[in-house]
Amino acid sequence: MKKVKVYVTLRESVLDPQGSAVMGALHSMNYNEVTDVRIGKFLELQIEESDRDLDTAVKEMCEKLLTNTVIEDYRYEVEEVAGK
Amino acid sequence: MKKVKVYVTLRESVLDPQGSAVMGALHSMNYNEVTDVRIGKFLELQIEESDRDLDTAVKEMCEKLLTNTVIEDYRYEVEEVAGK
Amino acid sequence: MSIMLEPNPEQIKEQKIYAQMGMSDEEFEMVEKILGRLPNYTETGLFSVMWSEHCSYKNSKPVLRKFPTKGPQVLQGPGEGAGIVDIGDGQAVVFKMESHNHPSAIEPYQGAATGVGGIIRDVFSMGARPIAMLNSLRFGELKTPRVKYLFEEVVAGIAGYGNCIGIPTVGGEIQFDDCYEGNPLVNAMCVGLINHEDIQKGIAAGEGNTVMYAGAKTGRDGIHGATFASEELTEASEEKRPAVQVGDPFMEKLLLEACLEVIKSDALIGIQDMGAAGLTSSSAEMASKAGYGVEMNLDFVPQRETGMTAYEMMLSESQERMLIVVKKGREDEIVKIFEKYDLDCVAVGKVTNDKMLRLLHKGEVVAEVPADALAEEAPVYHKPSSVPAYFTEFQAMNNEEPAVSNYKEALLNLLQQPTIASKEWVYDQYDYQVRTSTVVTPGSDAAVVRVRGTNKGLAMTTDCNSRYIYLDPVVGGKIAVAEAARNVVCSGAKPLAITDCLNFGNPENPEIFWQLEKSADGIAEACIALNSPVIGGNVSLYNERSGTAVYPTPTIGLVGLVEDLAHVTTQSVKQAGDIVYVIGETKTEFGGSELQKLVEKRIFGQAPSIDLEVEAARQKALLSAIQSGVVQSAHDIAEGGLAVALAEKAFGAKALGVEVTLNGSATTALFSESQSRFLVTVKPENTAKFEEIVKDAVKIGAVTDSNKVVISNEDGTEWISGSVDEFRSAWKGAISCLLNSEA
Amino acid sequence: MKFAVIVFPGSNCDLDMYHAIKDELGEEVEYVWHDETDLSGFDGVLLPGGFSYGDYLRCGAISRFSNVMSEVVKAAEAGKPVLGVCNGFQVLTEAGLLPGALLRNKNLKFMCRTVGLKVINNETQFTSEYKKDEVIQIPIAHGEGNYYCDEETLARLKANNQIVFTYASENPNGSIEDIAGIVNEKGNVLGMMPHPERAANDIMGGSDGLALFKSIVKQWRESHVNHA
Ligand SMILES: Nc1ncnc2c1ncn2[C@@H]1O[C@H](COP(=O)(O)OP(=O)(O)O)[C@@H](O)[C@H]1O
Ligand SMILES: [Mg+2]
Repeated sequence: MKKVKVYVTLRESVLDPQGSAVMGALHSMNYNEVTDVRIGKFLELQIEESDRDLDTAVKEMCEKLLTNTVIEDYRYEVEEVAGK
Repeated sequence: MKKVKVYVTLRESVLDPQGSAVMGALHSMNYNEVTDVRIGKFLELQIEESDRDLDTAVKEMCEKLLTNTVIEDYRYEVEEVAGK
Repeated sequence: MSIMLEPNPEQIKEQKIYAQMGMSDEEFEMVEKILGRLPNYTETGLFSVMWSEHCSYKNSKPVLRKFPTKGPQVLQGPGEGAGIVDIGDGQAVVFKMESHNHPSAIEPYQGAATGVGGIIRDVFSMGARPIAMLNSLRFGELKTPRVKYLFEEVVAGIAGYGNCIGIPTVGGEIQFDDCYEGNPLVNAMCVGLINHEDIQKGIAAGEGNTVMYAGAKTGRDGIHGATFASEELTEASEEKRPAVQVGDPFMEKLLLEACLEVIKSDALIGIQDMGAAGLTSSSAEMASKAGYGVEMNLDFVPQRETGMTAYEMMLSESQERMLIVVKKGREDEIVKIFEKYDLDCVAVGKVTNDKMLRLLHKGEVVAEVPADALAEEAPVYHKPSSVPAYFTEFQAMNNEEPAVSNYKEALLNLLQQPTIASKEWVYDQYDYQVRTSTVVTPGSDAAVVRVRGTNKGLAMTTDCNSRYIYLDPVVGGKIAVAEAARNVVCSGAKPLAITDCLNFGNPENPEIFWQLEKSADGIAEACIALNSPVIGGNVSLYNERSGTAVYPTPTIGLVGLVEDLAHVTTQSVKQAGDIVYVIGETKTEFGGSELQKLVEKRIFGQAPSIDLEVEAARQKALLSAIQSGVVQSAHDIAEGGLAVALAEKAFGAKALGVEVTLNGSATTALFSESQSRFLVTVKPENTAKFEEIVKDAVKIGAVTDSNKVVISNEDGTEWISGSVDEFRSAWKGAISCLLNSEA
Repeated sequence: MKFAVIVFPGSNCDLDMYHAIKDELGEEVEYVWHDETDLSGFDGVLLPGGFSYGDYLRCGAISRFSNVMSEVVKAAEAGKPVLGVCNGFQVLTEAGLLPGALLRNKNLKFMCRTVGLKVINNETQFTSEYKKDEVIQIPIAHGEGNYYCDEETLARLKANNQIVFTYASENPNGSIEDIAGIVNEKGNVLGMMPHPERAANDIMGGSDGLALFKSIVKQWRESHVNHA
């Protein structure tokens, strides 16, 4: 059993209205030292052993479903987990 | 200059319909080896040096604004970044 | 950022770099002649976007000239952000429709969302308060995961933007057909209200006045979007993905409120949104319209990214931005208003009297071109047109009935066709009530939005049956307008004017150009007959994917005036005992019909015929019957014919049914798509008065409390009989059922 | 009685709330911009629906830091009626004036439709004009109205009779125990997802929501009878 952590971030040139709004809020709370905020997604997948190559499968999932490669980038990490 | 990465996840007791929907979609794409999906947020903050203690500040930001502790947990990592 | 060396003027010419920007050799020569020198990279960019079809209408101008655009009610015809029509009491309605097809094919959520955002800006940049949105959508059949994805995401994008900004999405239409599989159509329409004295124009007048930039910062998004919209989609289009912009409805809500405050200030000279071709089109058009020039220093443009070049800034299509011209010395008043909403508003230049668009960047003049040349002097092409072979073949065919053996089954089947089926799955996701003025919510013929503070309302709809237009563009064009007007009349309103969105394939193909030309003829004729001039619109060509064009789809958006809210009428039957009438005769007309598509699996033959004089007379009669208070419900007969329309009348009511008797051939009587027909119910005590007003209405039955739909012929044979619930559940569940079924 | 309608950047049902009070109820009402710092001149506070701060990060999360929110807290502490509808409800939970949180609808979609609401508690100052267990028709329009709280909180809500409205037939969003609206312990802060201000005039398809506002005014008049 593996735990795969996928980090999805907006491409650098893409507008991040959420991030800007949060930065505005942090500034109004006086955290002026914050100079940039970008907000993305964080997915945790539990994946059982299968015949498929894990990396290939995860990449496919990311590109077909989990991210929108028009505007997002992703990276992932694999962790071994104890489990059935 | 520091980059702080904040991972916000739904508490375990809270249902994650979005995660379930993504899992359903993965199954319909034949990735049956995926047994659980949870979806959270991933925030990247650029923070300049200031008089404030970084950990204290980040914890405060997380607890006051970035997460709602009724439904979410968080953890964060600090990275040094080159830059002014 | 990467420092890319821009090619110099000679390289641009030698290496034909202009061609990559979509400019032809002849066009480049014209630019050279206008400038009397070779253009630099930035200047080449300015011309290439402004002379793209999307901005210049170079291929469609000769066609657009066919449209009637005047009328005593018209305050502003085509030429500004949106058209304006008088509704009395010093008020006017402002509306326009625009396409966002290509962006939506590539990134459906953001493509649709930014389409909504763009058309809203067109309306509030006129000084109007947006009060309603509609949309007209076309997708492939809901069979493949890709089409389902496009459909779901487009709807989500429209909802996401419209709901957040707080403008109710009150109506629209959706058709599904294989021809849209690779190239969906997403047309959004916005309707606004304005007091006459607040009407604004996009002009940059008065030497020395200040040009200001308001709203979101400029990023590298959407560079060359207008050019992208003026090309066919290919596999390689996926590579152009960076051209897709991301919308920020929250920012737009603030911008909207700020602009509506700004227009009250007498310091304001002109205002225009930065839509397609962004800073370039807004500055060049505002200068050209006013007969002045504009000089801007790009160093002052708020930028989201570092190291942006003049070329990038001028061609960026970042959303939620406006260009404003303000009286010199009064900038602060304007800045204060934007500050209240936390928005940037900065001076970026001034109005000049030399009619030039001059750009400075980092201390240098980086572009200097005549504003008129950009905005007005794009070449106009008269494309060759030729009659397609299919048309000649179809015209020679006779009208025949598709073979139907079980009428009830056919009706159930038709009700489940996604084009006919309930669109509740869609509009359930739209906030159609915010602003608490939506008197008729989605699901009836036209939506009605009240005009607060008066007893009036506005009825609005979008319509276009592209199958008829494919079979016969002239007739189909007439039908599109007539159908829109019918919907508005059924709701109790008098049609005022239309906006249109001409979605076609590649105009360089003479057969496509023929479709464009002929459908414009049909639209123009109907506009005149129905007294609804064209006050604005949009052209979207090159809607093809891998060589297959969409059906010609000139979407019509029509707005009508409800003079008294007491006239508001909906399609559902109201009370048992009421008499059911049909207005208009039924002929054997199945070309392009839902039944033909269902039975024959393709469309062919002649489109249903239409006589515009008859149409106009009938609409007039029905409207006066409605206004005189004798009509309980009214519904036009459209896709699927009389049987479908009758079933639909029963769906909205609680525990009522309908029982009618028809004559002639069953298939024709039930399912023909003959035009200019209505189903109306009238209280028994009002029938005499009703028949006096609508002379050609024929009694066919009554509303019952049986909760059944029963259609028989004269000798008592039941053609169709079933419970309303049975028909309703087929109709209601069809779309979600298709979405959930496995591919 | 004089109401404040709080306007956050991105609020969009402020107009609806304003007109429901002014035109349908016939009481005094004013818009109050989010950076105002004084609500002392108002007898009741209304937090309207919409997408304050774009609903970015979490619905209501950013608004709660507005200047005016500390005044809203004061008003609540002073016992004035505070009503949060839709986004207003989300703001009230984020601000801690009401327990629990609102999650995304279980079907992940925004939903706009009219639903039946059951009046569970008609003894609040917001519901006295309804009958107990009466079913009223009120529109909803939200993407994140799925009310959540932990077991303990739920038990407390029940014990104190704080559940005011539940969805009568279908539960549109997956809310725990079909909860559509709750009050605070003191009973003067009500948060609800459905929009009573959209059901204040028959021309809009119904007026079942008007009694809620009438209840507020009635209570206020009764307790201010001496001032009149
Ligand atoms: N199909 C059409 N019918 C009538 N007018 C049109 C049509 N297409 C465009 N126009 C008019 O031409 C003008 C320029 O259109 P457009 O470039 O789409 O406006 P914008 O600059 O706001 O994007 C507008 O006033 C528009 O109403
Ligand atoms: Mg525009």
